[in-house]
Amino acid sequence: MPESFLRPPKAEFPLVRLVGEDGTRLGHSPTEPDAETQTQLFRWMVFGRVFDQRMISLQRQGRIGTIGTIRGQEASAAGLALAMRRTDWLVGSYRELLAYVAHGVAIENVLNLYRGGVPGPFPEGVGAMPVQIVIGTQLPHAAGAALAAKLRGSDDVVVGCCGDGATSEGDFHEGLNFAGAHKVPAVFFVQNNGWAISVPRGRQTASETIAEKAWGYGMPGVLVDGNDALAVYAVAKEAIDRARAGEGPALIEALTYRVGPHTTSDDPRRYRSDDEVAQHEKDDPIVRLRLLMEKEGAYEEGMQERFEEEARAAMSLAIERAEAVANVTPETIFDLTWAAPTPSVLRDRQRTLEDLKEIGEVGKE
Amino acid sequence: MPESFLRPPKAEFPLVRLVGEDGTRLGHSPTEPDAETQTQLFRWMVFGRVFDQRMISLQRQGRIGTIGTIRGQEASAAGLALAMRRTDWLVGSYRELLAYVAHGVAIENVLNLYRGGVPGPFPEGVGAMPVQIVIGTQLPHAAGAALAAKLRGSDDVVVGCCGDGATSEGDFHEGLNFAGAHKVPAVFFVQNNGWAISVPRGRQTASETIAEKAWGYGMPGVLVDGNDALAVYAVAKEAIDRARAGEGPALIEALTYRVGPHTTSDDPRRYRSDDEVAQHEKDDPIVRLRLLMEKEGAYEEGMQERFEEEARAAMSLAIERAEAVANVTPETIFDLTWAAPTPSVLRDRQRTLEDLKEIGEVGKE
Amino acid sequence: MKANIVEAIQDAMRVALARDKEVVVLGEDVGRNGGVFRATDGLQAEFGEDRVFDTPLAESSIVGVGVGLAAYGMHPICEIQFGGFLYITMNQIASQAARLRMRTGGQMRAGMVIRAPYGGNVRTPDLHSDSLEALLAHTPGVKVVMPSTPYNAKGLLLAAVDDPDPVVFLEPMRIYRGLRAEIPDGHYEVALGEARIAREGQDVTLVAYGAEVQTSLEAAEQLSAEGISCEVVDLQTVSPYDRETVLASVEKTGRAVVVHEAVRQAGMGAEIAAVIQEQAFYSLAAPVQRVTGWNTPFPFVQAEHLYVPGAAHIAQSVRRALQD
Amino acid sequence: MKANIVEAIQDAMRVALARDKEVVVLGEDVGRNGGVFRATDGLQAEFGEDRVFDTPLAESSIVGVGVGLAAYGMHPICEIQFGGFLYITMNQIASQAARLRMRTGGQMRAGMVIRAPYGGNVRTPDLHSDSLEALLAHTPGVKVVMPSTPYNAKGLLLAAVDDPDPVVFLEPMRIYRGLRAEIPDGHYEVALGEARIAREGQDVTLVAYGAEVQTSLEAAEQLSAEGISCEVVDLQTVSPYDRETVLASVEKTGRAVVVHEAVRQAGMGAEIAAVIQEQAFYSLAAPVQRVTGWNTPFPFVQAEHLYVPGAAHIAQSVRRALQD
Ligand SMILES: Cc1ncc(C[n+]2csc(CCOP(=O)(O)OP(=O)(O)O)c2C)c(N)n1
Ligand SMILES: Cc1ncc(C[n+]2csc(CCOP(=O)(O)OP(=O)(O)O)c2C)c(N)n1
Ligand SMILES: [Mg+2]
Ligand SMILES: [Mg+2]
Repeated sequence: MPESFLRPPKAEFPLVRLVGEDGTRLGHSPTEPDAETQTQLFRWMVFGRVFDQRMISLQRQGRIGTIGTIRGQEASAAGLALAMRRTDWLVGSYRELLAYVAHGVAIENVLNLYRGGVPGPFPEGVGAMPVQIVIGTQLPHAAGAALAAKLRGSDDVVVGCCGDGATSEGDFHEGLNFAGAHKVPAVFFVQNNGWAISVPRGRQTASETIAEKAWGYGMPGVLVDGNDALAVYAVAKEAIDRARAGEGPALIEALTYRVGPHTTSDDPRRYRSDDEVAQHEKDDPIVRLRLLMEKEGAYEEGMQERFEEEARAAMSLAIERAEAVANVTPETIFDLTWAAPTPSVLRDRQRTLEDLKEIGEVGKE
Repeated sequence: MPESFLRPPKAEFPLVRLVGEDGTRLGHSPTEPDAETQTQLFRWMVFGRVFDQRMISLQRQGRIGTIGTIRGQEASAAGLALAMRRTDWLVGSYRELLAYVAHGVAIENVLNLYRGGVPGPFPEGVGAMPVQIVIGTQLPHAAGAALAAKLRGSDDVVVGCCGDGATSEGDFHEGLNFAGAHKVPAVFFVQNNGWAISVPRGRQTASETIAEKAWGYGMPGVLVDGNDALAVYAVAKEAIDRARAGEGPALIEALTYRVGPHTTSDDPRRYRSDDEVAQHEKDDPIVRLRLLMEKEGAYEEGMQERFEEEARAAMSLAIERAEAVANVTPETIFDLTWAAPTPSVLRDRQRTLEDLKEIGEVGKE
Repeated sequence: MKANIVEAIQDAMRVALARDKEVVVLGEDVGRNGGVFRATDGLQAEFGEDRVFDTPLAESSIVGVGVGLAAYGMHPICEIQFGGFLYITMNQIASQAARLRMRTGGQMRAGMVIRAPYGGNVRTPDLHSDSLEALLAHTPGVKVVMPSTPYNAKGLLLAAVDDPDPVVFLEPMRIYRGLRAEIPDGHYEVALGEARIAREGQDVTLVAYGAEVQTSLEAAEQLSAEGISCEVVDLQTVSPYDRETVLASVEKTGRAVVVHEAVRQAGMGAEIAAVIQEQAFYSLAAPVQRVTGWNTPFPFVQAEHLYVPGAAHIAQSVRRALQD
Repeated sequence: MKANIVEAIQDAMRVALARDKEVVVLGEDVGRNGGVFRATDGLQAEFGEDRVFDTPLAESSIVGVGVGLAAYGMHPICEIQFGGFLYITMNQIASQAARLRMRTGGQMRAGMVIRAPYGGNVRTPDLHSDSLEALLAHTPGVKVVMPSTPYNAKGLLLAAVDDPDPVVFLEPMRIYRGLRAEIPDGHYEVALGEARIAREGQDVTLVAYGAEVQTSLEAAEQLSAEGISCEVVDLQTVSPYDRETVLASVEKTGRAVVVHEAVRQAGMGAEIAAVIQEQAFYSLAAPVQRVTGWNTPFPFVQAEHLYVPGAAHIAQSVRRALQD
């Protein structure tokens, strides 16, 4: 008999990296991005930085509502999005806005949402579910959409995303457990950015990694350096290819750090030190990839500035377009509630609108 | 770089056994039951068998409602209950009735519940929460009660029990994750009896064992032969002692088999073969312990018959007592809804009772 | 064919599975076991494991997976084993299924059916007897349908499956097998949102749905012996419900009694009484009465026959409405 | 001391933590961060991590752990970060907290407070603005309290903490900081189950709670300029509510308007209208009006100011009630 019957946790998950913090190449992988994709990764990461700054300043000007920040997490988002096919489904939350845009969702769509309006439709052929605000709730949807893809014989893969905090929700468990039990083509992608608002990862769960939670659902797990765009891409690509081949779901933990506040309403100084942030700020995923590209001769002079310029232009155009329409009226709300309204619903709608008209509030904003 | 980044599950959980199916001693442990406890284990297992038969026949006679069966799971229940201290809290479900009684809850309490009435109070000093019917829901309660014990400086341990199917519920996840994160003195005890009504364990979750789910919560896990009373006791004792010592929670998977139907309303032939059942029926936990005791000279001639007799007498007495009172009136229901009713509540109660009296239905059953 | 309610429901699913390959049935024990009430009996054998399948024991994900299936274009029929467990699914129903269309500006829909048996007087354990329709009626974006006969059970379920909105379909457990009647073979629909007059009458309007329609008809029969003529309105769809039919009946009779077994406070009886007094105030000869469960949780089995409105409870309120 | 509502709530928790060592505060971000609205600011520093602590991000367990703490004899104050997330906790509240006493024949109780901010017009994201009190009012065994001023916020919360029943305490986010008033230092209670007359009047009774009390007072002020005298009843406790005070006021004025920002159908307005017409039918000069959210989910921010009843909406219904 052993001294103890209890088997303490000992799943070991090494951190997957292809590029060191100083841009040194650490390894290669058959699933790593090719040269063109590498450039696109860089381009989207640069876009993400510009997007983040722009959204924050729109919020400060009162032109959009509270917005989550993504600074520091660009490699995770871009690495994931570029590893996906356009028809694969992205099922994520407010922290995946860069991934949504890189995957093909229009910037206006996101802007409309944060302007408190109806998000525009996803472009034809882009697989996605709406940006989720209720933490963890999207993961059973991801399992369900993946099951649908499988049942219909499509080879789409569904990527369900969430944060480290979200892994505590019951729906995280139920979504992953369903996906494992029904062996659906889903990949779960957790951006572990160290914090769930003010609650550090270490107090969220006692497991050493989030990656090892995969085993409880009978699926493989992997812990990847979320600031290493090449590694994130390579790992996501492998998991997605594998799911597409019918080999079932996997869980990816991308270890990164939220450098900015949780949202524009958050004051992170209340719960973490400037030192901690400064420490992490040094490991800028954009810089890391640029250093690698420079070392490997893939970086063209002025590339970053060009991409920044392009991103600013795209943002400006999208903002202009989005702000040209305040797209919600009371009618919108009634009409979006039911796809098939009944006669009582239509009468109710009419009465409410008449009442509103009487007090002269329709159209006033 | 490895060939694959993904790390497939490989947590290995050997099955802990102290006694073989034929009663052969396979090992010893410092936490195994002493001679007196071993006899008590046997006694409670015999009680469980009698209890099960009696409850089923009461149900057939229409004297109680639908009841779950426990045949085949006696070792898990008795092993767990006897490893607990009387003041430790048992937080379980309908499948743990034997554990409840062995832990000190009165048989009448259980009978009242299944008679559709108010369960009697738990005896003074017996730690327990009511028998849970809503699957999985009790596990956060177990975490909370354990946290309370810790905060109050008591050394009580809380044991949260559930079945294999229950491990799929969000509340299983949230309860265990909380317990791990707050390192509370709780032990989670899963009776894996192979089935959740008609759904086999293999379709419930893709993980190879339930024990390994522990690691996702940063706690140790253990897989024990649930038909080996000595092993269940030894493993439970270790986990409980450890929790009591402040070393945090653990998860025990007791591998057993539900030989009877899920409940008296269930027809298991719809979903499993008689062969499968016959196979498992051979491994009767009562027989196993008796064989061991005979081999080791601990079995006294006529012991089983004596315990059966005693169990029948206890059941008869409890039934007689329980049936002497139909303990629910409409007043009961109103009075148990609020501990602090408001004047409106009291008026409402009075009106409802008057209405009932007017139509002459009060007291009619 | 002749069928009771549970057979009619099973037949509806069979028809739905046969006519639309996007329809799938999922839930706990719906496969091999055919559901704990046999509502899905034989469906897996007939349509295969890809169309009718067991899920893990996890209600939030049964609905959540349904939302994902629906978003992808399928039409799931999810079974929740007992209505009381809908509490667990409230977030997936209310914050997700009911709002997917809104959240995508109409691009996606959560067309799906969530079936669950509900109701008391069946001697079930804790939380197996609750009637939670009011929680869902307070949740716009999800329809609530509660059949009362084999005919409308099948027709409403087929309409629910064809509906692009999410529908919670609550089945009257108590009369699953009691009523047997002729129902049409094959496909037919009973339109969602339309009440039916289950019995015509002149003196008072009884508004009911689900199992209490039968109890109301019983009460009406008893009262007719006293010379009281009750009109029984069966809502069929509880949300959004057919206000017009209810109001027309009350305008005719001048008196109304609303019947349900759910908790009284903030139940559907409150809603219907509020609408009647709002919109038919000057037709009302007496206050609208409510015959409902008490303002307590669903009680222990020993008291459930007093809690669930019986014909005597209803008759008492009808007489009261006529006294005023 | 002078305090706004959120400060009054914080002060109540400080007093409760100081006077009863069984009180603990738990929830997401309630510790170091002091809550996303600062309601628990400084409490962890003052009382330590054993009394005020962060939980994992999992609402069902925040309530479920609370039930376990309460069963063991402690008195938890659980924070749910936004009222819309109460959907996730419905099972733990309704099937567990509300029934622990019933299920143990009175031996145990789930004495606990579940705090959550609620309500619209704050430009929050999806599901952050919902008012779910009606779901809880349909759940006997749990009390629902909704303060409207700094004074009653503190006094009601202290009463809720002392109450042996589970209490859901819904805080009016919109007026968290707007109102500032003198409140007593230290311990005092505003009794649960008692409404208050927030303004006396003769012509019509406005029944409101939470943030809409302030809006109703505004409307009353505007209407007084037109010579209309409104009585404003502030329920304070929404379930079980003080029917007697509501009825007495309506018997006096003969007219009633019920105001809330939750969905109309099966909301508290329905309940109150139903009770008024049931019990004060012959005092009513006109039907009870409801001024509420629409029969739609809480809308996108661009439309929320039209959805949440403003003074103009209320005045419109008051005039209508007076026309009849
Ligand atoms: C169900 C639910 N609970 C609480 C919140 C409030 N909330 C928004 S973000 C957040 C923290 C999320 O942390 P994590 O999952 O780590 O994601 P991150 O924001 O760090 O990307 C919380 C508590 C919410 N939106 N939904
Ligand atoms: C939340 C909930 N869902 C469904 C049920 C119905 N139900 C009762 S027992 C059971 C199966 C439980 O299986 P398991 O957890 O393995 O426990 P066992 O009955 O095998 O001991 C189900 C589905 C329930 N009581 N509660
Ligand atoms: Mg995070
Ligand atoms: Mg089982």
